[in-house]
Amino acid sequence: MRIHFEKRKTYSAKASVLTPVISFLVSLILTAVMLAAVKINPAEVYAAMFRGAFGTWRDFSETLVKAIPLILTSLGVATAFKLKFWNIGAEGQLVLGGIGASWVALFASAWLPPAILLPAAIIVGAVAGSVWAGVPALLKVKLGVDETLTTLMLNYVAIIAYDGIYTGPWRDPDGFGFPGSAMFPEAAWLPRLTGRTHAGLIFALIIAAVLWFAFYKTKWGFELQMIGNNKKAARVLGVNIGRNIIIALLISGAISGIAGACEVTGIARRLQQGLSLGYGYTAIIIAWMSRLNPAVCIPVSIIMAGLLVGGDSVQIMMGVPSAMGQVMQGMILFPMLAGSIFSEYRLRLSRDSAATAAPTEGGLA
Amino acid sequence: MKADDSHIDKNSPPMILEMRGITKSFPGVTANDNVNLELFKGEVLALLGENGAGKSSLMNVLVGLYRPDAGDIYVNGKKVHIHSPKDSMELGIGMVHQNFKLVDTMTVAENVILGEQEQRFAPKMKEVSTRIREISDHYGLNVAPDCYISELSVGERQRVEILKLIYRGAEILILDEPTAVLTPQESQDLYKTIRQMTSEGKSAIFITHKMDEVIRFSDWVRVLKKGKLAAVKRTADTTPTELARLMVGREVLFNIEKDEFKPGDTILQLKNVELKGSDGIKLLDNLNFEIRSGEILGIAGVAGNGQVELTEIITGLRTIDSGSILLNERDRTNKSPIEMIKSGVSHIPSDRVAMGIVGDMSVANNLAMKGYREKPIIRGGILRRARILDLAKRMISVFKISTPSTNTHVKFLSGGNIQKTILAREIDACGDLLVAAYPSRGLDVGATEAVRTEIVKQRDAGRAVLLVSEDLDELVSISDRIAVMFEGKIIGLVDSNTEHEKIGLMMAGIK
Amino acid sequence: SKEEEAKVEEKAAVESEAADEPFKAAFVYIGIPGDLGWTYEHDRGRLAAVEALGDKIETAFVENVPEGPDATRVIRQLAQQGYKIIFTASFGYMDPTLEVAAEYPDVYFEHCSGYKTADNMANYFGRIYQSRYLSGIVAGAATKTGVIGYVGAFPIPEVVRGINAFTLGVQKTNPDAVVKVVWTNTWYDPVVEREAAVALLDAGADVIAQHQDTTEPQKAAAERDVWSIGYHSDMAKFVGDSVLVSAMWEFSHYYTTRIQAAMDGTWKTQSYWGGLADGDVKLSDFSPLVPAEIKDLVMAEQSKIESGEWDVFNGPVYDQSGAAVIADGAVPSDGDLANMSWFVKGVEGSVNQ
Amino acid sequence: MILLLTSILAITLRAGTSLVFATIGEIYTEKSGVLNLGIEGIMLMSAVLSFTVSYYTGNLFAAVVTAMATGAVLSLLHAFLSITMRAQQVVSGLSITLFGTGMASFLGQTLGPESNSGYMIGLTAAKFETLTIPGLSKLPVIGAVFNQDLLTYIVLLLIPVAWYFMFRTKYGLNLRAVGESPQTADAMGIDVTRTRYIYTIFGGIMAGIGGAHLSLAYTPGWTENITGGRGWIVIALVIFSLWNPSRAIWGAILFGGINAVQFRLQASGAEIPAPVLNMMPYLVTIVVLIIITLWENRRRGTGTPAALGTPYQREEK
Ligand SMILES: Nc1ncnc2c1ncn2[C@@H]1O[C@H](COP(=O)(O)OP(=O)(O)OP(=O)(O)O)[C@@H](O)[C@H]1O
Ligand SMILES: Nc1ncnc2c1ncn2[C@@H]1O[C@H](COP(=O)(O)OP(=O)(O)OP(=O)(O)O)[C@@H](O)[C@H]1O
Ligand SMILES: [Mg+2]
Ligand SMILES: [Mg+2]
Repeated sequence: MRIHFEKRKTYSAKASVLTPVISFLVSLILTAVMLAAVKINPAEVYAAMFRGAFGTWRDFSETLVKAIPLILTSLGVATAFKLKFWNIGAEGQLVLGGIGASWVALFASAWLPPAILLPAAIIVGAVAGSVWAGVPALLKVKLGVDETLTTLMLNYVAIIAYDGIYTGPWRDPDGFGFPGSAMFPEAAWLPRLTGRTHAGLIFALIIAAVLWFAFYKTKWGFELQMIGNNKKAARVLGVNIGRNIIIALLISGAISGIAGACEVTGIARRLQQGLSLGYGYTAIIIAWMSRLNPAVCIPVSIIMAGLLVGGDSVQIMMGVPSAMGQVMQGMILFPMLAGSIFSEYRLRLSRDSAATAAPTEGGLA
Repeated sequence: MKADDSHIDKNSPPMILEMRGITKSFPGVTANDNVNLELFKGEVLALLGENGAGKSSLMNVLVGLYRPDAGDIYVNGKKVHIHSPKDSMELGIGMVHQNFKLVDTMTVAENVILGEQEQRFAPKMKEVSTRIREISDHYGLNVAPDCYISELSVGERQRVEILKLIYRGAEILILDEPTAVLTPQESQDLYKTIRQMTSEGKSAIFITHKMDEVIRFSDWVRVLKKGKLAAVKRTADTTPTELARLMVGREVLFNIEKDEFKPGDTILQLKNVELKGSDGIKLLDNLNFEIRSGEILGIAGVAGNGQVELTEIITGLRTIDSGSILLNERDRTNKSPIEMIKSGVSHIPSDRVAMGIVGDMSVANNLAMKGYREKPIIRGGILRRARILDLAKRMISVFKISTPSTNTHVKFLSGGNIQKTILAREIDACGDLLVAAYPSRGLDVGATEAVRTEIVKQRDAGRAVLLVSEDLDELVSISDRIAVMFEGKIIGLVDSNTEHEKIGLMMAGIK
Repeated sequence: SKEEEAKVEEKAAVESEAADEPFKAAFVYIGIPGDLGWTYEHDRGRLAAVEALGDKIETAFVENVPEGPDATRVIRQLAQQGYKIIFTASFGYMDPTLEVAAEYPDVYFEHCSGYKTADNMANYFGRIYQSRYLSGIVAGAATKTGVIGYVGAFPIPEVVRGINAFTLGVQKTNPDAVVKVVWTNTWYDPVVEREAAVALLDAGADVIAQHQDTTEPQKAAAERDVWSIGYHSDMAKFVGDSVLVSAMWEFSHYYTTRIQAAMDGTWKTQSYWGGLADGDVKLSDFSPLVPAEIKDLVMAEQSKIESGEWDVFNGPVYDQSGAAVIADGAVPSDGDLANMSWFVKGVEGSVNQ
Repeated sequence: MILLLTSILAITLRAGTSLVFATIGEIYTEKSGVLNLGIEGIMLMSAVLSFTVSYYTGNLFAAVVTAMATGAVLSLLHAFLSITMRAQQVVSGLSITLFGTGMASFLGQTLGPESNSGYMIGLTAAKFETLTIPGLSKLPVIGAVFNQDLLTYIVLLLIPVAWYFMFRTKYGLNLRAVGESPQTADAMGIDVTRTRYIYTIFGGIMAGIGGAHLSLAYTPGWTENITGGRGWIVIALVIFSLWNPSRAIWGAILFGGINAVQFRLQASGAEIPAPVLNMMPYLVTIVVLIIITLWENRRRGTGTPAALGTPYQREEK
């Protein structure tokens, strides 16, 4: 008897819906076992998590607050990954977006009419994020420098610069020298929709829709797909690869930059500690789980945000250490990952003529 | 298939290999359906069949890369279990794959000893090189052991593949379309080597689409058709025409009909074109020629003499160092690929899988990869799936592309159908000039016929065609004029009815 | 609206609470109580309050809460859960605390290390610079090379003030000694903190002080057999006697009295900055390596400060250029201290503006 | 000056040890075609567990073995997910890091003795002491090399061994073939799956030792997030090394060394703003990468395994 995976001839819609559902159930069971092993009541944990993340309208709105930057950065990441450009710099691009928007909010209010202060802040944030992604793109296209390293390193540079800015030159002159910029003028506040859920959600939804359309319905998306799958052929077919990479990365960075701009104008409304919370890294997970589909990024981000928010609730309600939240995220992802194979493959059991044969590739003997 | 045994007579040399009742299916296709095969010591068996008939699959089963659904294999009369190439190698079976199995970033010597069990912990590369040289000398397989694969021509790579087998002491050699990428001279040398080996008691199976090779170099022929064994013949008792009919199921035209040569205006003109490699060596040297409408200019030459570079400068994939390229009398020197496309240049690239298709996209999308920029596929910036499907369906029927559906990833098609896909796309979008590099490489007789017919049709419709090929027959049969390239230069520009020998000499650099 | 509904729910929950149920107090921490530093000290304070008030109160804490948007949510959830007094123990929680305080007027909020207040939100901090000054006296007496290394996180006034106070203390026993400062740009990174300390040791420092969140600088000093000064908690416990003395926080008193006040209904908002005299900051026990006369000197200085007759930054205080930024006899205001962004004479390093 | 150089070299080697261990391991993993972004999580888990073992048993050998086992188990999980189940390697690695980071922190708060409320933080245990090699350690500059702990000596010896194994032995040859062209390797009788499992686990073991070096030698003891993100630096250093173990040391030296230099610059009173100096390691890494990319591209290509990140299955087109 031999167990092996066989590629499905066609993508199975049933499998692609069932698989994540079943995987998620398996995740819950495994996590429950682990929780029980460390003497934490899993049922209570799940209840607390769910209530914390989705229990009331207000909780859900907090989950959305967390989901907004996740949606945006995962869209940014997905745009780059479409081209197999491994941009892991969404974190830095988000931070630059925050810095750019803050610059407008803090220093341009003197000469910009209030009506365009907020749009200007968001735009400058987007541009700043673009620049931060554009540099690795240029280095890759012009000199062949590996983007994984450059984008990662630029995250650190961005974060150090940002720390330096709000503790140093941009410090609030009336803030008793405490770190953090002055409060932005109200004209630069991103309006809130409900609770703290701000208009960034609208940007996120619009950008997701536009990207979805661009990916699947336009010439540009078609070219991205060509480049992502076979660069050589794309070139032969007249696609300008370098230019497309740079454009896609400028867009990718801009979206992450908007995430940062929304965070500073929508939540803190000043530049201070707490902008870089690792959204840019979580975004990578989300983008992959969504198979780079912008529409799917939205629910996946919300679920991820729910996990994060719910994790905090578990801590508050049950006194479980915060570290458990991270452990649970990992635990939930493992079965999901293992299960992802079933949407493209199916398990086949076959009689083997030589039952004693050594296991070979592709076969789980 | 008891009937099979009838061909074995008493004087046959001992049977060294037997495959019995091999069945292998992939989701959707049965690649091999109850196939039998016998190989006799010291003999050469030719395996024939259309693209996708299941030849490679059968051989992959033999070397343990594919696991058959049913069937048994006997070596020297003993039943064997082959689960991986390691097992087959231990049994003395070695295969040169259709797509070379070489690691580009390693040297010849490293490739030769790759995965070798008996090799010492830290291989002494000097000794390996010495041994490789001995083998090269013995069999005339000339290749430098310390070269990186990436630096080698296809012919040289082919030799490395064979070296690998001999080095490991293979008794049964399997060669999957070994000559598809070789020049006539190289093919000759290859078969000489094989003959030398069989005379030493080794046996060989080769797969090819070239009928004359079958007739000249094999002892037995087996024909596969749609996964089933269709015929077993002694080579001496058959003819190319019969074999082609057995394969395709109809008569195959070996001579393509074409209209009378009536050249029109000059379409493409190259003036003093020069291209230098990164090391300063001239890859193209003072090229001057023109192609007129209604003309096929064939480019002959031993691989690596600048033919591919020539197609690349014309299609905008490479920029030249000096000289000029004119299209319809407009200067198109060093324009980008897209500008060349827009100027009406179509391109069938030399490496169809790597450069011609996007394997993980559907057949329909691949067919639209030229047309997606324009109406009616794009309208108001929106890509219209329905139009893409219309286009695909039309092309699939016009060019007789055989595919399970328009949605199938193109990488799952057979080589011939991949080539037809490219051809369909390029011809549909073609303006005045078609640049075709090795368009029938690896294709079966039927597909080859289709491709050649199509190219001639383009000429007859008034297009200019630049045809690069290693197949002299092909060049002679469909070109109007032939330019022979040697070391980046055009060493001679001759009429297509010039005899083979003269062209062959020029290919060797002798005027 | 939904928000109002939430508030109504909340009110109901509060009213249904029986009188004999314990009074609920919550703490929001930036790190984990086991960090042996800042959060550890706050949690020690919390435990002291539990000790003092027994089962009249029930406390909870939330750890590892990042500054930024998450803080608001966590604080609000605590308020929702019926906690009546909430201590938020990091600077970055200031605005979030203020925001939630406005939504829950019946809950008391206490924010540590900031400057904003509201009717139901106080802030509190300690004059750790006083302890720093005392620890500087010990360092000045200990150094042989005349070079003391100081690993700083960020050049913000709180850190700068500590460095200045420490340097003034050093000069008490060693007027020519210099305090070399390097900035790590991180509050918490054991490896980086160690590397910064080693660089200072290589530059000739034989005493290491720090404003960071791990004990690595002190450990690096101990490995070179030189001395160090602790911060946050009594680091000698984790590193050994080479930690001559530590400048310590002591929140137990504050937490106990404020929770008590909230229970009694006597709680009032305030901006509280307690010092040695109030017992909110202190000095750890001395290492046996500290000579008796230095201990005496430190004690004398401590009582001078505790009595209120003198404080660390009473003029004259000179900056690096030698100018008397605080004139002879002048007493800087708390505002001046809070804004301090210049180094005193004797510090080597720069406050980048 | 000489003294300064000696001291910079000394701390650089010490700081670099954990990086080099993990980088060599990850180079091997990636050379086989598997990308493991779980290094950070593995290093953290190994650091806490090896320190715990050292604390309770006082046996450094057992502690290091624990670290290796931890690395092996976590990387086995990654191997299973990404090789057998063909999961996205990037996500699988990131999940391991998530899990490992959380678990390490959790264990660090629960494995400790009752007397320390279960915390491992603040405890001291057996650690790797500096082993000074008499005579040699007195040499100028080079002396720094002979004034290190056992694991640093091991890693220094390991570098040439790792290079030799990869580029001069048949196993190294097979390994590179698997990462470069699994189809070829398979056709040549190399078991692709097994090779990938072996080197993914090997990479995990090495990252485990790297984690142990932090908690048992470089910054002895357990502190939350003791790696400070070094697992990510490792991923960068692999690229920086262009997948050649002999270059891992230069990346680590550059990275550890620049920090040592920038703090010394600060300590010497340089007028450069601290944030700019703090950025140095990252900026310099980028600049050096640009230079070596230009240089290597001209010579022979950058050594990126062509099949990195792609699962392989026989019979699949
Ligand atoms: N790994 C595979 N997965 C799925 N289908 C396959 C695979 N290999 C072969 N096939 C299918 O099996 C059939 C036989 O293919 P095979 O490669 O053996 O043909 P062939 O006779 O070698 O053709 P060609 O002359 O083009 O080389 C084809 O339909 C092919 O698409
Ligand atoms: N020209 C080349 N093309 C492709 N791969 C190459 C080439 N040169 C070297 N390599 C690959 O790099 C491997 C290492 O080569 P080599 O042994 O020269 O490395 P090295 O001595 O460590 O290099 P260096 O010391 O210059 O950093 C070789 O085994 C080979 O796989
Ligand atoms: Mg074939
Ligand atoms: Mg084929």
